[in-house]
Amino acid sequence: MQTEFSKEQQLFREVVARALRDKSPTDAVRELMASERGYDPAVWQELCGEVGLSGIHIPEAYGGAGYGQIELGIVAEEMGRTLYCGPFFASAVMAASALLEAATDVQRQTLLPGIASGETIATLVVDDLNDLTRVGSSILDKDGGLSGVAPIVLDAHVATILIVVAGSDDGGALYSLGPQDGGVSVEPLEELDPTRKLCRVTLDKASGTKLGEVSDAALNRIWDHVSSALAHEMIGGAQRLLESTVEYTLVRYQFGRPIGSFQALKHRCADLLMEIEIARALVHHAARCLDAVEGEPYAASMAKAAAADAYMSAARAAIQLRGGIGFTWENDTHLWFKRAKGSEVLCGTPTIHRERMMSLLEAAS
Amino acid sequence: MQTEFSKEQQLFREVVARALRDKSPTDAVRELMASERGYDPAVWQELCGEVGLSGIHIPEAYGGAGYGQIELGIVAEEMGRTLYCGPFFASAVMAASALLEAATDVQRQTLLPGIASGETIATLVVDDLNDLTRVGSSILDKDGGLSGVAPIVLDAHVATILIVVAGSDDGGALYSLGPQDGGVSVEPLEELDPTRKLCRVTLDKASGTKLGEVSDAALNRIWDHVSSALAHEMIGGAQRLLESTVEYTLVRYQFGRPIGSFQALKHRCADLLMEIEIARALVHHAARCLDAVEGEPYAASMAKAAAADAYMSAARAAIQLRGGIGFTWENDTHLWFKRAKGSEVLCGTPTIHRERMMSLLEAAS
Amino acid sequence: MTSDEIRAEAGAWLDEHWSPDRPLLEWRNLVIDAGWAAPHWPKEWYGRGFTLEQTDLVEDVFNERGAVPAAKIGPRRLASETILACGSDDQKRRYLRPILTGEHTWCQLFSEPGSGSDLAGMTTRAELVGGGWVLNGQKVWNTSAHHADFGLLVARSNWDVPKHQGISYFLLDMRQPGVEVRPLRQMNGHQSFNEVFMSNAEVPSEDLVGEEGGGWHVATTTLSFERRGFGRRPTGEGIQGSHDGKIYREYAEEVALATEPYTWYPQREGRVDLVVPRARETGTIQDPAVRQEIAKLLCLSRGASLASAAAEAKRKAGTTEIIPAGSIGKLAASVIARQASHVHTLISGADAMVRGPESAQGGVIAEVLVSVPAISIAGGTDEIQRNIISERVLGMPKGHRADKGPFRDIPRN
Amino acid sequence: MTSDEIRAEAGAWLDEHWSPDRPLLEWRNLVIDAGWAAPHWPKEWYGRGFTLEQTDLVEDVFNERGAVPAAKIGPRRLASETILACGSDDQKRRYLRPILTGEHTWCQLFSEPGSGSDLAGMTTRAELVGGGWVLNGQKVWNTSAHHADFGLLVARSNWDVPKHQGISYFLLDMRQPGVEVRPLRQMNGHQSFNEVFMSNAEVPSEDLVGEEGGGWHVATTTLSFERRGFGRRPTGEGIQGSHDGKIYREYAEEVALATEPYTWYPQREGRVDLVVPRARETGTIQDPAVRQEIAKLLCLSRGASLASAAAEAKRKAGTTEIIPAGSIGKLAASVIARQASHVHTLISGADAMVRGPESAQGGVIAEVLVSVPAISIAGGTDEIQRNIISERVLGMPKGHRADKGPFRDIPRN
Repeated sequence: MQTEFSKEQQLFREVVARALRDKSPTDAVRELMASERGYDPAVWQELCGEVGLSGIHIPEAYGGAGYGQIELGIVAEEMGRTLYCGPFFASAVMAASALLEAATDVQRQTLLPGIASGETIATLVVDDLNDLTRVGSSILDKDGGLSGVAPIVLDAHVATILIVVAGSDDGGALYSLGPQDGGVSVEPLEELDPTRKLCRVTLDKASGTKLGEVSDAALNRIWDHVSSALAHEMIGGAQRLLESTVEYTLVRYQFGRPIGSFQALKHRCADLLMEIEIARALVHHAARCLDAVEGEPYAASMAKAAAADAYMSAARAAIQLRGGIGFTWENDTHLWFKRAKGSEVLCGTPTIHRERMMSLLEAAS
Repeated sequence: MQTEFSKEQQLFREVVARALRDKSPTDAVRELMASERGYDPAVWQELCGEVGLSGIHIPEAYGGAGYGQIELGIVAEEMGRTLYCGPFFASAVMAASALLEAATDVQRQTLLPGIASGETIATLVVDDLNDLTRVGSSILDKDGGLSGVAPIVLDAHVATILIVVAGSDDGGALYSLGPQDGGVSVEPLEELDPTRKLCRVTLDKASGTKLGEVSDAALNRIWDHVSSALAHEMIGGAQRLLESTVEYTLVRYQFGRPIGSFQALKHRCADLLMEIEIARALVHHAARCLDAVEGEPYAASMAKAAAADAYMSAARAAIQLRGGIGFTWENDTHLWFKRAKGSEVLCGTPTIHRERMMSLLEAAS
Repeated sequence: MTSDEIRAEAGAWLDEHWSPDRPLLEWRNLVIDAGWAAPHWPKEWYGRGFTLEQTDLVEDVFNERGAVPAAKIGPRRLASETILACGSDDQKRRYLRPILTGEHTWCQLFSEPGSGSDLAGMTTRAELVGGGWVLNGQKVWNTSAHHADFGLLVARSNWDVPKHQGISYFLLDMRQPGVEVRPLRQMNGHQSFNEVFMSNAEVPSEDLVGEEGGGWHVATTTLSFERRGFGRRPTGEGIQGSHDGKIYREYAEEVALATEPYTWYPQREGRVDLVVPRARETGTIQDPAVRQEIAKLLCLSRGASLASAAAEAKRKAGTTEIIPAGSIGKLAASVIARQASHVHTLISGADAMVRGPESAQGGVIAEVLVSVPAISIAGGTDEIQRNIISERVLGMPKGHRADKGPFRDIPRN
Repeated sequence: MTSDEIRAEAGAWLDEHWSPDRPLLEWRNLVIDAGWAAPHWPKEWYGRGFTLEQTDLVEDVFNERGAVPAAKIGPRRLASETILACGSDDQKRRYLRPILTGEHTWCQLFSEPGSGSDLAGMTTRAELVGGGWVLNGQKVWNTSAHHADFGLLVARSNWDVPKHQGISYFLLDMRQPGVEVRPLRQMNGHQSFNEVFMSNAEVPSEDLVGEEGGGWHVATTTLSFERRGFGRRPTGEGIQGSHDGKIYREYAEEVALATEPYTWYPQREGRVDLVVPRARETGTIQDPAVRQEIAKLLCLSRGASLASAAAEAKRKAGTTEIIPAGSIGKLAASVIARQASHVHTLISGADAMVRGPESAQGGVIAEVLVSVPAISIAGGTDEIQRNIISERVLGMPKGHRADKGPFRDIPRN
């Protein structure tokens, strides 16, 4: 199992970081978060088509670059740093992970190349974003069609294809649907974190294409992959907040001295650094475990729980140490705060992941 | 319901505090904790007989002073401050509470006057000190006698009478036994907190006197009363630690200044003060609720949980802020630390009490 | 006077004079002249020399009868109390009555972008030019400034003395070209505050409060009224809604304007009241891990309110103990709000990603999640409260001060 | 030399010379003369100029063959490395060999009751009287001092210069009337340390290390070896127990004496390894509230060890980044130990009141509960670590220093 980044991976990170610094500056984030679409198609095509980000972890046989979760994590981490706005997580992470785990080879060959190139924007439609293994509580394949409600779906308003997990009498399965198909309704929601767009998807006897069966084990693997990528995104954001916050304390003077010279603030930053270092180690470890198919069976849940807590710690400190200015709309800090809060609960709160950790630990014993 | 201490109660507190300052100085604590008996019979007789502490909450009809949980709490709080060593908690709190809730009037008239005067030293023998309502898992009244093991019993080695909660086919009941009776074995344990002596009590077909039935509701009331008194004891200890710790930071110099001028230490003490103030308010509230038989049904559990957490916070800070010296045997801090740790788990950890809170909250809704 | 006498006299006066058909201004002038507008003020200034408790009785009587009280809401109350305490007779004559009638609204112009926790580090410049003062600089966090007629302003008039000694306190006419007010939006979307820019704004010399260089003392007077809750929350709210008529509509508008900035304040405190109902509604009250967090919250919240009541009782009983209630309560409010936000997050799970009218509790929960960061900053950060508690209550020494000597030489942004 | 060559040469030498029947002292002198005792030392001082990694290979070969190594355990290692780095040739000649043979044991005499976190604030007095030094004062936390032959001592020789400049470093003969050693008991019952009292203790001038007034530099050298783990943990432990014979018994005694103070160290780290087994044994692993706390602990513990491995990998790769591993790891160890202690408390419940052989895990759990407070103090408190992290890693400014100028004038206890 890999224990450090290879030279090639470090180089790749630099390329990704540079692209995102260029293409996703904070004023672009502010513009996109205020827009209905929520992303810039030109930037999307550039990042996916030219830089190749959305296919990085997709096997070459399906039109991707054939790398793994480590490289996907690098992309997600750098996107989290810059708060990149776009359907990457919905399409390349959530939908692609589901297809890779549960679609037939023919379906993967049909669907993944478009996701890899960015021409297809897919998203994953599930009953419960708290627990990806919970299938059959709402969306069901019965009476000749798919019916049910997915209360929260990422980026469905711009998706060109919906990948649906539905229950049936024969167990869970994966389906594809067009968003304009009959019986499909997509309503935008108001987001707490406006940099990640959400919709409600309602299906009423919609006729989807069945892509394959999805077992509980497959659902758990999908959950692991999604959690690992999200944890990377979060740790990138947390690190950015730590850096900008420390920087602020060095230039902000109160009582005749930089506020970064007050011991209370220094110690808070030191604790935060420690929390982030620990979480980051778990995050990188999770991707390595997934790629190597070894290590703790609960590595991804450790990563998601630790990264979410660290990101929220960073977000709280980032506002607090800026004082009033940190609470204003004008200051950028709240953009990361809201991303942190939204990510904390997406695909399982830290509490849910800690419970999952223990279940997996006991199941393995 | 009372919301503040009356003048009389404040006066009573001063009397108790003075008596304990005189009779329970730290060198006496150190001497007694190293002894097998663990208490000084002369001091015990003085505090119980002359000052009347052990009967303060026992009705006059049973030889007590007829006050309530508020006054008992005052005694416990001041005992916690000075780490008084003696069977007060075992006899006047645990055993007396059980008798008051579950013994017949005749039995109360027989047994309580001795406890009130301190001539009788009683203790409560139960299956599980984590959960006082758990009856029948070990000690049972069957086959013509009491049999079973109470893994931890306070001060049984000096008790003149054992008050036993036992299960039977007809439900739980209270019994009395002499420690020298046939079938009764009392073995001393090594205590983490040597200021509170513990034993294991094993019963093998011992013939006890049945004192009365004990319902689940009665067991919950016993648990409430015991928790309230223990919470008072803890908050007294926590306050003492806060005071002594702040004092230390004012006289200890490092880097050319009193360590109490370092912001990290100041803020830690401020947080600790806040935690103790909140816990103390809950502790005093619990006694008032019990005396008035109104307020939250879970007031005692709030008090026990908050006081235990505050005491441990104070104990950790007390050692940490003293540095190495605080970790030595010679320094007195560890005596309170160990009392804090022992009390944290006696009659339910904070986690257990928080769960109990929610059960009582939901049961009342 | 006994309580009963006060209630009887106020009642009798209202019986005689109160009528919802009077225009608001006329009615309030009557109230003022009769000494019921601010009974705790001295007799020479519209009052009766009552204690605050006696004044509360009068308010109760007004409330019970549905009689509209004098204008007391918002920063205008800080203005009137400060002017009464520290102003010149001329200032009292010109400003007190229009405050009580509601004709003038006020705002507070204290904080600056460069002086938050360190309020006395302000750099707005006051210069004496000819016979009057010329002001240049920027203020921030100014509630109600967008509609205020006047502002309570502190500015630096002397840069060559230690920082607390070079500050002067002014009454600023907001309706002048040199004053520009811009709304300031917070991260929760509300615009409760403003920024105020002064470019050669003018204050006549008779609107300096106290001495030149004596403004810090006056400012602490204003702050002490603020801490005691003057003007923070509206009074007479009970009257609104329950009555009809023009005077009520006028009054309701006044109240609405003054309270609008505060609508999200309950959310920044965490909405502890919604936790158990939400947990029941979602079924998460059955989850033992969530139950632990709810129980911790209930202990904190209940304990803090009991502690604050106990401190208040001690204060009333005239204790000599140092009562740390203010700062401890403020610090506890931060801890409680954070824990409440945490618990609301656990309860909502993925639904916490959604805000707006269709989301949990009509958007209130989402507003909690993006409002609680303010509780540990506004009105003195947690860090400042911990300094106060450790120094004033626990007696721990102040740290080294880097801001002694002439203000000019103090490092600053 | 390649790894294989080193292994081959050491192996060949052992084939020829190693025999468990030799007396320990004779054997070690052989090892020293052959350059195998401390191969990373220079050739002129018993070594071979090896790197530390090459030296590890030699140790491996000794271990594999069951050959007793040179004496390296405990503070003697700090002494030999310090003397080699900073001592005079005369000191090296007199002290290095008896350390390697095990004839001399050493202790470290740095901390004082009045100088803990502020190590450089020491007040043990060194005065030059006639041709030698006279020492007066008290040291504390001195592991092994009760059986040590010599001590590494820092003391103040000049009170009129800033505090770091007035310190001198001495090699103290512990076997003299002016030195009294008293055992110091900790709250967990162990006696791992001593107090050392010096009343006119004497040090000949040739046992001053470095210059008078240059002792702080030498002390930081010792501390850097301590941080790098020299002497902290015994080496060659694998040999004990598995072999019989006099030389092994002698060696085992030496190891036991040196390691005795450290038997509770795993407990002060919280015994994370016992958490899941204990939770299974007690059934508390089924309790969702306990599961949450266990999971938090596992994340912390696993994350910290991964982070430390990642930092080590970067260091080996020769990064120019500031690697915060030491202080972060130390701070994390405190957090982990506290959480472990908390979890052990939840798991044990009321049973946590009992200690001793009949209690949980033969008393180990109880020892955890009363030992973890040491982890956040010993070797630099959490507060000191946070200072280091914020200043050296995050680049935040140092606070005001109140201990500048002549030491004589610095406020102290």
